Amino acid sequence: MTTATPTASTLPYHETYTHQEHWRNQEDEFEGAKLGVWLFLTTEILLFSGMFCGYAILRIFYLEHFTAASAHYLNWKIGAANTAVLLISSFTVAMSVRAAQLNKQGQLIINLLISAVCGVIFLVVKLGWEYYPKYIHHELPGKNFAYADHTGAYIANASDPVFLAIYWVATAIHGFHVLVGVLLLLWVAWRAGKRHFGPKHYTAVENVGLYWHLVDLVWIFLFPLLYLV
Amino acid sequence: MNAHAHAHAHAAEMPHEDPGHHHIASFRSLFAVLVFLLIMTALTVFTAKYVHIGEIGNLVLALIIAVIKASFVCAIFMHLLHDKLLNSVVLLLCLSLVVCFIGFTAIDMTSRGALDPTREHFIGPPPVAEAEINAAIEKAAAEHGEHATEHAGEGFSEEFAPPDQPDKAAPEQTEHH
Amino acid sequence: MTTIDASSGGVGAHAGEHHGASYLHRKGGFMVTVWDWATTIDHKKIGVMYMFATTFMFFLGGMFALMVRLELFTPTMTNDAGQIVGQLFANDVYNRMFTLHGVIMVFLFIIPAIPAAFGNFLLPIMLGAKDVAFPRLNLMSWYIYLFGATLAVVALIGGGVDTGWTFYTPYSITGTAMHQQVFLVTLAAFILGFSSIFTGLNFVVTVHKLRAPGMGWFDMPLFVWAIYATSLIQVLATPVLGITVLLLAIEQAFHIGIFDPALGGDPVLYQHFFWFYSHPAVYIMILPGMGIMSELVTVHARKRIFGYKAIAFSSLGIAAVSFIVWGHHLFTAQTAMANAIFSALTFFVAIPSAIKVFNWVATLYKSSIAFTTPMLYALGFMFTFTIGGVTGLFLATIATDINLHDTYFVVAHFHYVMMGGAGIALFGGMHHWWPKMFGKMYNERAGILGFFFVFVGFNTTFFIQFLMGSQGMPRRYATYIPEFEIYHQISTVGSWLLLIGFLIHLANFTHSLLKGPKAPRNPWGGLTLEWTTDSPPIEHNFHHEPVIHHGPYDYDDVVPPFCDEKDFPLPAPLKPGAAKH
Amino acid sequence: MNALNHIASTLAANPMASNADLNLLERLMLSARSSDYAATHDMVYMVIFWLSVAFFVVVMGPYAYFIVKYRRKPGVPAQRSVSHNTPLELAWSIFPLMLLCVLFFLGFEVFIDGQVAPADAETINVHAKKWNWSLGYDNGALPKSEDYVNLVGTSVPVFAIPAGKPIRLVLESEDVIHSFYVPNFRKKIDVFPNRYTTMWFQAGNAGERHYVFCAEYCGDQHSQMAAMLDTLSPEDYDKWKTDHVLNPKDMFPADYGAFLYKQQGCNACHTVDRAKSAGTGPPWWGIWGRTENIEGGGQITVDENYVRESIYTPAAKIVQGFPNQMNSFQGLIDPEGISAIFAYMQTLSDEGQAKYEKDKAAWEAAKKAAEEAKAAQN
Repeated sequence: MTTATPTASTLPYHETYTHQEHWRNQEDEFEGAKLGVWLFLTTEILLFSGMFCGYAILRIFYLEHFTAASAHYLNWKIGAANTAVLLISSFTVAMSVRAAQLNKQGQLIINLLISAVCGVIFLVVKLGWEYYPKYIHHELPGKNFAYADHTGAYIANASDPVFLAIYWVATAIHGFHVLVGVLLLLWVAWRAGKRHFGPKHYTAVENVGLYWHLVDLVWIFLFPLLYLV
Repeated sequence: MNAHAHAHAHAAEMPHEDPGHHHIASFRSLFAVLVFLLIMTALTVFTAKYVHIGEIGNLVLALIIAVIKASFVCAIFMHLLHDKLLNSVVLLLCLSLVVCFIGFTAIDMTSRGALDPTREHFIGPPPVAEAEINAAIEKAAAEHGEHATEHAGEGFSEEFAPPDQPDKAAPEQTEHH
Repeated sequence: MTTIDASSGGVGAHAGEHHGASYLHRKGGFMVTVWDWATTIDHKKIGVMYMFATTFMFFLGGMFALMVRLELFTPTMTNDAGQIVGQLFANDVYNRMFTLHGVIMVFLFIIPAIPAAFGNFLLPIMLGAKDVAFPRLNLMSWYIYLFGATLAVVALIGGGVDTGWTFYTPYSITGTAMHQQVFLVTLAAFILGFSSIFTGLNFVVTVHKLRAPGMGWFDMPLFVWAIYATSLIQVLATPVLGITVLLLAIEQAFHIGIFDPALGGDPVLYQHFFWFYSHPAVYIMILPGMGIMSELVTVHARKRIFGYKAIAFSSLGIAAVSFIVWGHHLFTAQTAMANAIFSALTFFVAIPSAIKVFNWVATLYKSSIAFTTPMLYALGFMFTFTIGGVTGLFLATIATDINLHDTYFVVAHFHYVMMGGAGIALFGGMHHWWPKMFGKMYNERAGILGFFFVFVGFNTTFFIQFLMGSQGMPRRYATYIPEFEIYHQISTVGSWLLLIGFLIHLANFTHSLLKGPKAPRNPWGGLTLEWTTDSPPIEHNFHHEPVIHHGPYDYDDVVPPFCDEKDFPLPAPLKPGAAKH
Repeated sequence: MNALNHIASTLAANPMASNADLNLLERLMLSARSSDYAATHDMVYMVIFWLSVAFFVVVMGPYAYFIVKYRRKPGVPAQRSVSHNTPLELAWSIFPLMLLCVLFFLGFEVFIDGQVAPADAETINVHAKKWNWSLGYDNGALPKSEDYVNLVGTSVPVFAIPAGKPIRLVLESEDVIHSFYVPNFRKKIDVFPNRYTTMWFQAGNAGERHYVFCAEYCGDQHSQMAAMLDTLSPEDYDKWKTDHVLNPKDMFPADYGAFLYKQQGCNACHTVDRAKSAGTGPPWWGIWGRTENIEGGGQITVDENYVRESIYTPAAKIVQGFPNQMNSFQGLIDPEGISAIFAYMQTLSDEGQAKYEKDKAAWEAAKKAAEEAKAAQN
């Protein structure tokens, strides 16, 4: 059904988008933005590498104590549930990028919202079922550690506060990144609502997706190291 | 680089055509990866809980599974397979630095007692702190009897001086003030 | 084929009428200009703002250095009446001064100075681009730098920090260091790290994606190669400083036990974290200096660089090796195995730097050297950097490092490489690109006079410290045994000469800004792209998109733009059969 | 030539140790050499030194020649020349690399055999505390009050070490990282609060005295944290150790207090001179019975309770205008030591000094009388 050729004003934003004037063409701008995001992702990976190195070295010092502490303080079921939630959100983010490329605006927004909701679930589960009970029982890192297991089944050893220090700091920094990811996803969903993204212009969806996948990647490593092993 | 003019001067502006053919991932491949990742998570939980091949063995096994999962996420979800090679090079460069960082630090930390056993001896909290922890536990257990909800955090004494003599086993009693 | 047309104005073309206004052109009254500069995304304005900020920080840090040297003029002794004499400042004040000298010079001056000031200004022009890849991100990193700098100055006014710029735990997290502004300074370092990351990220993408058509990787000037290598290190090393400083701040606030030995952590772990960033950071400081060196030597000796590919790849070589050698800062804290590995790897770092120096000296062969101020700085750089590099051998060999670690030998070594390397290259670069950045010439004689004061003052101050250090004078000492008094006095006198030299430069540049003569578009006869546009350049750098017709250093075959044949004669053309080199 | 020798020797650090066997150049660059390890270290140092001089000449020679020869002459262009020469570039990369490998093995080899102490070495425990060193001999010997030397604005202990016999130090710190550095032995090792580190040396000829510095920044009095090592012949060393075993019983309390004042490192922050010169902590001259106003309001008079409390928990009451930097001496000074410090503090005023002379004389007389009585008995 041929309609009068759409005038510029009626075309959606993603059709009329032209690259910034200091770039030579659209392709360069898209590739440049993606390279910039990948470089930013490496800085995030190196940030978390500090946490993993701290974990590795302190684990070398207190090998068995860490396993006992992890088994006692952390509930692996919650960890596994959170991992599943994040994996699903990763899948929906990848789907939203696909939807943008195929100009399926509806699917794009739905997938973005699902991912954001999954992120929120992850945070709620972490705060509600993990952080708050630990805070109540004083299972805090370092000096303010005053854990006393009433059933007496578990004798805390001196390196528990160190394990909890690694646990609290690593998951807190990761949680912060999940929060920022959720806000970014909501921002992209809001822009998708205004038809900003289409086959010719979906840079923001792609890059926020990459960031979200990184957050998921870090959790893929954090979960077994802290909860299981 | 030398003086002759660059024969192949690029056309000033590439004709404005379709912004390059971007790979579009199929639904089937994305969903297959999701299912694979969930299975791997279940696998890692299973191996951690039921397969016991020593502290280090479990650690290495969990890491291998995590690396497999991570490489799938990177390759397909993050389109690294169908992207410019530069992005993958950037990622590999970063991972090699992470390995360098952890590896070299671990070399120093693990070879502490290599030449001189005394350097292995750890003055740190273990020998002294246990006394504090047990004291805290008895106190908490006693208070628990009167259903005290809040007990001041005195798990650790403020500062515990390391024992004076390296071979003195009994932890030094520090008065609580 | 020696066409000179760099397609923008050409030789002797209608130079007067240039339709674009210079980037310094004031668009209105005072408030409008301030707003224009505050919200600019023009890489040139941001570069100039960085230059003024880092120069201010240099003088602030330098003032602390002078006070440190003043205190060390006389040793503190108890005279026979039992009174303490010869103490200008209390120990505590002295400790804060040398710490703040370190923090300001490292985080606020030498890391941002060359990459942010000259990198921002010159990189896009040298690549033939209109601006960096992400201009808004560029402005954001400027404001992040400003915010971090104000935080550091606030901490300084609030009493400063006495832990040394390395913040070694457990001293930095226990005792009195706690409530001094250690938390504030670590926060400032955390924020400044982001400014460094974003600048590096911006430059890497610019070099990859925004090169002028026809400019391959080996047609780029060597300054761009050096900035590219520096940006790689900035992007890949600074995050680890971020996590280290974040953990230090958390450790201070909540007493978690990662670095605190009393709670189960390990201070050597902190040293590994800190030096994994800080050793690549010292290469962030020196690499841009080497980049400037390659530009200065070729332009003022009017000679093609010797071994272009060798210098380009040695920049990347230094960037790569810099990540695996940090252990040589821990030779007295590490185990023997780690010492062996790090000592062996440290020797690989010396090779690329040596290659660069050999290539610069080889460039001088059969050249035509003009002793302008930038060239004097370039020649001075080669002298001081060779001494700096050579004394590094003492510190890389474990046996000698055990004796020299944390003594004045180390202080002299890193000042020779940082101050004698990056610092002198920065002043050379300032004089070299001053006409291009501000369109005003500086007074040549004043520049040369300033150079002599700086060069003589620098060598007197720091060469004597090598001798003092190898005789066992430890570092960071507020007082010392009387035997070292003569050394400290010579060093302090040297620091006064340095001060005079810097004041001469300051006066020279301010005078040139206010009343300097108009600078020609190509005062030194350079061939890289920044000399093909106006000085100061127009808003979008080039009237028409530049197309590359010759390499950056083809002095044998191309008369530089806006210069006539008389001043810049070309050597006889090659005989037809001669070997093409 | 001896003028140069004279200048060099005045410039040499630590003239108290003989550096006769150093040549002029070494004397300019290195402190006295007092152990075999130091000799091997200096050999490595000089190898690197001459290598550096050669490298410097190889680079700066052509550099200077080119600068003079190729000065820009107006109208004369730079000549054409080769812009890269692969064999030359390979040569000046590979050759230095080989030299550096030699350096590495030389340095590492010397370092390794300087690391492991011989089996028969005598162990001394070194205890580093914020701003003073204390060496724990196996029989608990300690330097006496008169063994303290006036240096870098404070009084510094002098410990004894045997000449020609290996000594193995086991070092630990009580608070922050320090670093035990003896320039004359060319040895240094960091001292940590959470793990032991070791270092060994064998002093050369007897009769020399060596500085000990703290090389890792450790706070306020980092530059005052020094000590001296007196090299004695093995027999003198054993004699020194036996007669330096202090038992407080037979010392006049005020003297024992004075000894503790130096041994525990109070001298680093509290001055005792009549002019009350400033230190990190309040000066002790005329302190007994003085009223001081406390940080955060309130006043106290300096008496036994306040001094005992300040020794065990210094942060409880801080005199106005002084930083809260004092470590607790919990478990380091026994109650008898505390009372000895009270006695010493009371002597720190004009009338106190007079009373001290009088009491000391009386105490000496009483002691002599008691000894004669005991001698007369048996």
